[in-house]
Amino acid sequence: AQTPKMKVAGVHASPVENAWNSRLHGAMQKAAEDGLIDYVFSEGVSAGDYPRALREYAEGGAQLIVGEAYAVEAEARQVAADYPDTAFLMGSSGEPAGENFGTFGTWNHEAAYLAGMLAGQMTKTGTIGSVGAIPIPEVNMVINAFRAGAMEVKPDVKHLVGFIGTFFDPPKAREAGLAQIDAGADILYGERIGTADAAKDRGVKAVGNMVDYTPRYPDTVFANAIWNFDPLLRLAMADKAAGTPTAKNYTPLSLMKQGGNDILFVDSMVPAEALAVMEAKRKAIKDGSFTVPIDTAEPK
Amino acid sequence: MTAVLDILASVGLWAAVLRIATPLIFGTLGALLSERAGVLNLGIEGIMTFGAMIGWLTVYQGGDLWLGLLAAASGGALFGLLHAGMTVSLGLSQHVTGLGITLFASSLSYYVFRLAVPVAGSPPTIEPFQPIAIPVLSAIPFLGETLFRQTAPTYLALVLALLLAWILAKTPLGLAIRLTGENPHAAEARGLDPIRIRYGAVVAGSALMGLGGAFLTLSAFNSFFPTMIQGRGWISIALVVFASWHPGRALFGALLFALFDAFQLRLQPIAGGLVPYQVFLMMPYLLSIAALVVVARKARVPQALMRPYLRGER
Amino acid sequence: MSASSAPNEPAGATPALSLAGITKRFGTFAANASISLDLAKGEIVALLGENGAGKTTLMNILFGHYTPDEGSVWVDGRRLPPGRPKAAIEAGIGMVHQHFTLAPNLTVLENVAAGTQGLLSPRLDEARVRRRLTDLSDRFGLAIDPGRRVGDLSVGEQQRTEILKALYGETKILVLDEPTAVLTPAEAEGLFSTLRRMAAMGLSVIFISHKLHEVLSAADRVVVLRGGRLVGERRTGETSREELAELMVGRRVERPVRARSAPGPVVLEAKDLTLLREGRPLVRDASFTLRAGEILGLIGVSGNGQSDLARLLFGLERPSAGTLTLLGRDITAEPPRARILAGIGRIPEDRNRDGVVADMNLWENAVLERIREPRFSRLGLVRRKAAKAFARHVSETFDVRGGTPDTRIRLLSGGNVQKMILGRTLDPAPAVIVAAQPTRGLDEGAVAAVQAALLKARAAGTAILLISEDLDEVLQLADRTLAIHAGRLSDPVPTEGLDARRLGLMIAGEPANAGPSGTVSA
Amino acid sequence: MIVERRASRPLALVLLAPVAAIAAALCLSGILIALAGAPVLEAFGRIATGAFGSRLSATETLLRACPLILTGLAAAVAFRARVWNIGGEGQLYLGALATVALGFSNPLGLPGPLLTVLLMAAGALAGALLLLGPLALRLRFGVDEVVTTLLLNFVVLLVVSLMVEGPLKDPLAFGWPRSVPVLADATLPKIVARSRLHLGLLLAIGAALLVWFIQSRSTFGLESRATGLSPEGASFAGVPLRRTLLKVGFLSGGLAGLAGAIEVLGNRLYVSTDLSPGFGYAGIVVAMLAGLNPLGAVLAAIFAAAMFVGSDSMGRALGVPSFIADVTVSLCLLTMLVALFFSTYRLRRERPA
Ligand SMILES: Nc1ncnc2c1ncn2[C@@H]1O[C@H](COP(=O)(O)OP(=O)(O)OP(=O)(O)O)[C@@H](O)[C@H]1O
Ligand SMILES: Nc1ncnc2c1ncn2[C@@H]1O[C@H](COP(=O)(O)OP(=O)(O)OP(=O)(O)O)[C@@H](O)[C@H]1O
Ligand SMILES: [Mg+2]
Ligand SMILES: [Mg+2]
Repeated sequence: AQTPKMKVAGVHASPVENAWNSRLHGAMQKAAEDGLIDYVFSEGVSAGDYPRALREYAEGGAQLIVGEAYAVEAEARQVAADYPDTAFLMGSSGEPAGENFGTFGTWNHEAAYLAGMLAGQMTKTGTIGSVGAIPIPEVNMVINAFRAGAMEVKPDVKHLVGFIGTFFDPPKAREAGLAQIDAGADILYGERIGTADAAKDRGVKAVGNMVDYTPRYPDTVFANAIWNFDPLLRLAMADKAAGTPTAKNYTPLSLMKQGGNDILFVDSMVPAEALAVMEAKRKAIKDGSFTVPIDTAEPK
Repeated sequence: MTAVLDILASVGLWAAVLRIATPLIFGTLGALLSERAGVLNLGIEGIMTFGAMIGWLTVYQGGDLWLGLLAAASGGALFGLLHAGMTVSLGLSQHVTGLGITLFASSLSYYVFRLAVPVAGSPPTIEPFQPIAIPVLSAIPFLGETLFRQTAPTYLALVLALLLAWILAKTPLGLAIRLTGENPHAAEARGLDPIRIRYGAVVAGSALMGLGGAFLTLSAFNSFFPTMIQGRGWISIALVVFASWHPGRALFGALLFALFDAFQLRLQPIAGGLVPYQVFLMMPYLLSIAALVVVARKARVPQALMRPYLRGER
Repeated sequence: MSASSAPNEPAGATPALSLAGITKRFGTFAANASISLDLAKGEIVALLGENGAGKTTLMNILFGHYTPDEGSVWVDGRRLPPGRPKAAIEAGIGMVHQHFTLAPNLTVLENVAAGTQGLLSPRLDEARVRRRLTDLSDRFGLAIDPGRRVGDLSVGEQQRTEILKALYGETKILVLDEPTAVLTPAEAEGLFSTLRRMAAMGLSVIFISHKLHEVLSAADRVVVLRGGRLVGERRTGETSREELAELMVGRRVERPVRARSAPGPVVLEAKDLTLLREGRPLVRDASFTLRAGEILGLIGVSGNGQSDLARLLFGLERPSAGTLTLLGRDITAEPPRARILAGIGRIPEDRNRDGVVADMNLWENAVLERIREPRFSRLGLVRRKAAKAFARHVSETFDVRGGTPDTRIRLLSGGNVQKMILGRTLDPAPAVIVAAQPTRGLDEGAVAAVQAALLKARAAGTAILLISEDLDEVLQLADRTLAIHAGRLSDPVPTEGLDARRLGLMIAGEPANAGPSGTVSA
Repeated sequence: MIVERRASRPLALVLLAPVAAIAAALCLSGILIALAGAPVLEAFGRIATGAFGSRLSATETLLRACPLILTGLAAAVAFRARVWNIGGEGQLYLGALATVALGFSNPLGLPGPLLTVLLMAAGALAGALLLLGPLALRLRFGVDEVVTTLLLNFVVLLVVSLMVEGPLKDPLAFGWPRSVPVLADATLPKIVARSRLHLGLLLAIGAALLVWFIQSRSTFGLESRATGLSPEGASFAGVPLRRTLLKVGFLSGGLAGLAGAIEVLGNRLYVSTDLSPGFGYAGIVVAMLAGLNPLGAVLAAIFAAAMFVGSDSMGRALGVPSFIADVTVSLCLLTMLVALFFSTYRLRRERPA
């Protein structure tokens, strides 16, 4: 007999086109296609409405609720406390809480580091740039890792940083990218979507973040610092099914050795020697002999 | 200091200025046209959103880019018709109606978008307008690289600004529009139909607003996504005031604002936030308020702005 | 048709203009009821009638501002489509509106040119407009600089602009709605001689006026409206002022007459009051005294500062110089409510705009100007019972009909509104009443009631300043009369022995005792 | 076709107009719901249960109504006196900002309830002062306040952004741009267990009663109404226009500022740039729906909140995109505007003679 499917709800603060949300959304859609879960979701849920959406799903019998607690840390924990039968898996910068409030961080800094290594070897001007949303730890972390990776292979590399002040404004990210190209950058790390458009306009190269942007910008995006939500989701589902407490930090599943993040690149666009250096480091990260430092300070 | 000068001397900055200014030029011209006839259209933010959505959707469904612009203009015009119906025919409060239309048009855009485009991982794209290097002119150093390597809608915006300036200042139609905005009773006494003129101005103005939105999805970017107008409509309302209702000055104001923005983005990587970016973003609003104070004393505001005109009332 | 100036037309010739059976209702109220009227080529017709008789409405229908409910307009035998000013203009009708229809921010040229050229033509032909303007100025002596901003023009120049606008097209019929209301008698005479010249060139003219002497001297024919109906039509040569007056009001006019009285001590004294607006003097060095138990009449052509003087006395504006003393107390700087408390009762010129808040109730309007007095409020809260009782009392005493204290004022008729205003002012009787145009636009019954109330207050010792454009009213009520011209007051003269002609001279700024029959002194 | 004021307003018409408006709005959004492939009638049912069907939904509806009542009052008070305050959103944010700025610490050691009251007063004052600027510009220079109050909304939002990324930034928020929270002592208590509904709702209703009393019973109410209906008439009657308008502005801005203070103290505890999903603008909707009546504003706010919360929940349940909630609310506004118009005016076809 078939086990009943688990009821999973996604509560997205942004529209699900937003790269980060799309990773969560995609992973849950995939699980639904695999016949493992029933997936329902809300998007564009503002902070004021967020706790209500959580509660409605909890009251509606969702067994696992996936979302983001960043803007509503206290309220989300309160909701979890009120609905002990539901597991919560929340993107958060905070700690797990109670019995059922699990958290995760978006750690694709390892992939960003590797991308930085490629960028450092490939830049001709010696200047690279990163365009981020706003300087929160998760954003800072990848940008710092990207720079660190570049610096490892090219210690004198110049790294520009721009923040667009909002999480979703591609035209603005594009302008920020163009500004960096004007300032000499020839490889852009697009923490935010829109950055690669600038690179495409000016015929320089770009690195994507979180999602695989190569199909969208062929010939421009040569590498992506991918983040996979699947391992986190699958573990949380397993925990919930097995009745193990879900109030834990799922972040380690984001690590490369767990398959949580990785670099995705286009062979033909990357020089072989650069690739070799990067691949060596990738192996070191996977086998644990190298740890990419975590630096959440605001990059300057 | 030299860094600042470098930025100001860079081609990229000035090219960006035109690009950032384009949606504002469309929006400002649209709002200006409608206000010149005496109707404030606070529906602009929503109308731009709808234009961005419907223009993009048209192209996404296989339409030509120009068809997309046409769809955006028509969509804007339809909301303009709604605004005119409520404020010109019925004389309802212009700002309340306008805010209602903003709320309606933007939420409707998101809704229709979500229905029409199944949720995908990253926003689906279209092939946007490409920059056109105008032969000969684009070879001029500096000027050619900034002014003459833009996409078609940017050229369209510049042409429209000049055209509207011409129409308002030099043609009988422009005079009729101005007279209607100053005193609709006087217009009627000259055998003009203030109601039709207001309808025309609001509908045409809203079409321009729709184009401004579409620029964002068909040229500045290649996807639509909610909240993408990001207050550009409100900035346009401010710029109209700043420009004291002159298309030429509106063009200047839009470029000035875009210069702030482009400059600020370029200053950030080197200055690292000596001045918080919010201060730059506040400038257009504060300058507009200041401009209003100056302008109000000169009574340059169209005198019948926001005054409903109902036939046969006195 | 008057033989003097209108060319003789063969009987049955098509009239230049013909109004046929025009009816126009606003709601249930008929502003025009089956009015028919013809105008011959080169003829000057005057339209006469009291305020609200429907004159402007009729002209608005003729020009296409309003669509008639019944009836039609014909020009040269062709029917005009209703409700289309453009069609009227194209048919050769030009109209000078009672309230100017000008855009102050535009130039004279722009105001005139608007609507005269095809909306789709790529360029406004300014040269053509200029040529036409020069041509018109030459022909009719209406010179004006086309480049000037209309907002910077004087009232007379603005009117000239209006006339140029009306004449701009191939105008065959000129309509002027109260063109002389803002002119002095001399200026008015100038205008009429222009009109006669135009008529001699074949232009047909309809003008509206309240002034009988103007009508008699300038027009060939007079048409009288009353209550929306055409009640009479006379050749000017074959009628008299008395007949026209009677036609206008519908019956022999019998108004209260003032009894002799001995004025008491000085109650109100104005000394050198001056009011400047944007540097322009509106009232200059106005001085007068007002005694208990007398009525002082103030006459003048509108626009000469009487409204501004009233605003100074009402406390709506501070004088730039001068003092105002009430019962020995300097009230120059006192705001309206302090003045009311000190004993000034006020009747505004425009009762619908200033006198009341049309969308508030009768009781609220009755007490609004005294709401802060303990009689009507306590601790910032309105004493509704007392207020309503007061409103009821006013309504009963002054015969305010058509509503209870809870009725919206908008629903009351003009006369009843005026009686309410008078009633709230007179309870209790103040030391001084400043009454601006207190009977303007009222029907005859209401006029008599208002006048009687004023005379009664006078008898009780109240001092009254009566500002009126109705010279007969002033002759009838005032003990002394003074005139205001260009912001300056003349010396007051006893009304005994004055006549309308003398008052006319005073209005024009000439001293009353300089006339040939000048036997009176101040 | 000409517009004509009705000679009288039959009661049936006055009562029927809002009902017709809501019906029309629901019909229109029904079409959109059907386009999404959802059963329309069931959707309407879900809207109702989503708004009031359970303790959760009812308390959430009332929670959302709370700031709307206050911003609705702010708009109603101002519009009554023809002060076109479009700046409710900015006033709300400034009120919230002031509350947090003064309420994250308690250097004087004030007792909690007193602190709460003072913080609400501070929030209200901040909102009030923000409206006085545009009003002063109007009175001094004749600058129309529609545009100035609108523009200030964006300025204030940027100020908030600046503060929450700068001086007021919460060091414990992991870089997330939001302010430090107000002291727990100062927060408003919840009034329904296991819900987010807080005392602010009762305060908002109290404010509505107070405003109603002021407007209908006080000399200031009478004078401000007169000012709005006819500035000329009011000033002839000696109503000090400037002072009255300033008082109206103070009250209106204060109410909007109070909305921000209460939202912080009762619900959110800190301020961020997403504190309000447009409560200030929605307040204008509420005021119009209420016909500018203060007590009506309570009902209209609850109605608008219910429409939003109900539609939101319906969208979740039936897979209709959640944007339907805003579509429905805005449709209600537009249809209501038209309906109110037709209860006062009518269109008359001009008889082609
Ligand atoms: N648009 C309108 N709506 C409602 N009532 C109107 C309108 N226009 C005129 N009336 C009413 O019709 C009547 C006639 O007005 P009209 O302006 O024709 O008078 P008039 O004879 O020109 O008076 P006056 O000498 O004061 O100019 C008045 O009672 C007026 O209130
Ligand atoms: N139109 C009304 N609608 C509702 N209640 C009313 C109305 N008029 C008066 N009342 C109520 O009637 C009661 C007494 O009326 P009101 O306060 O007007 O008396 P008052 O004349 O002011 O008395 P006092 O001299 O004691 O102040 C109050 O409770 C008041 O609220
Ligand atoms: Mg008239
Ligand atoms: Mg009482």
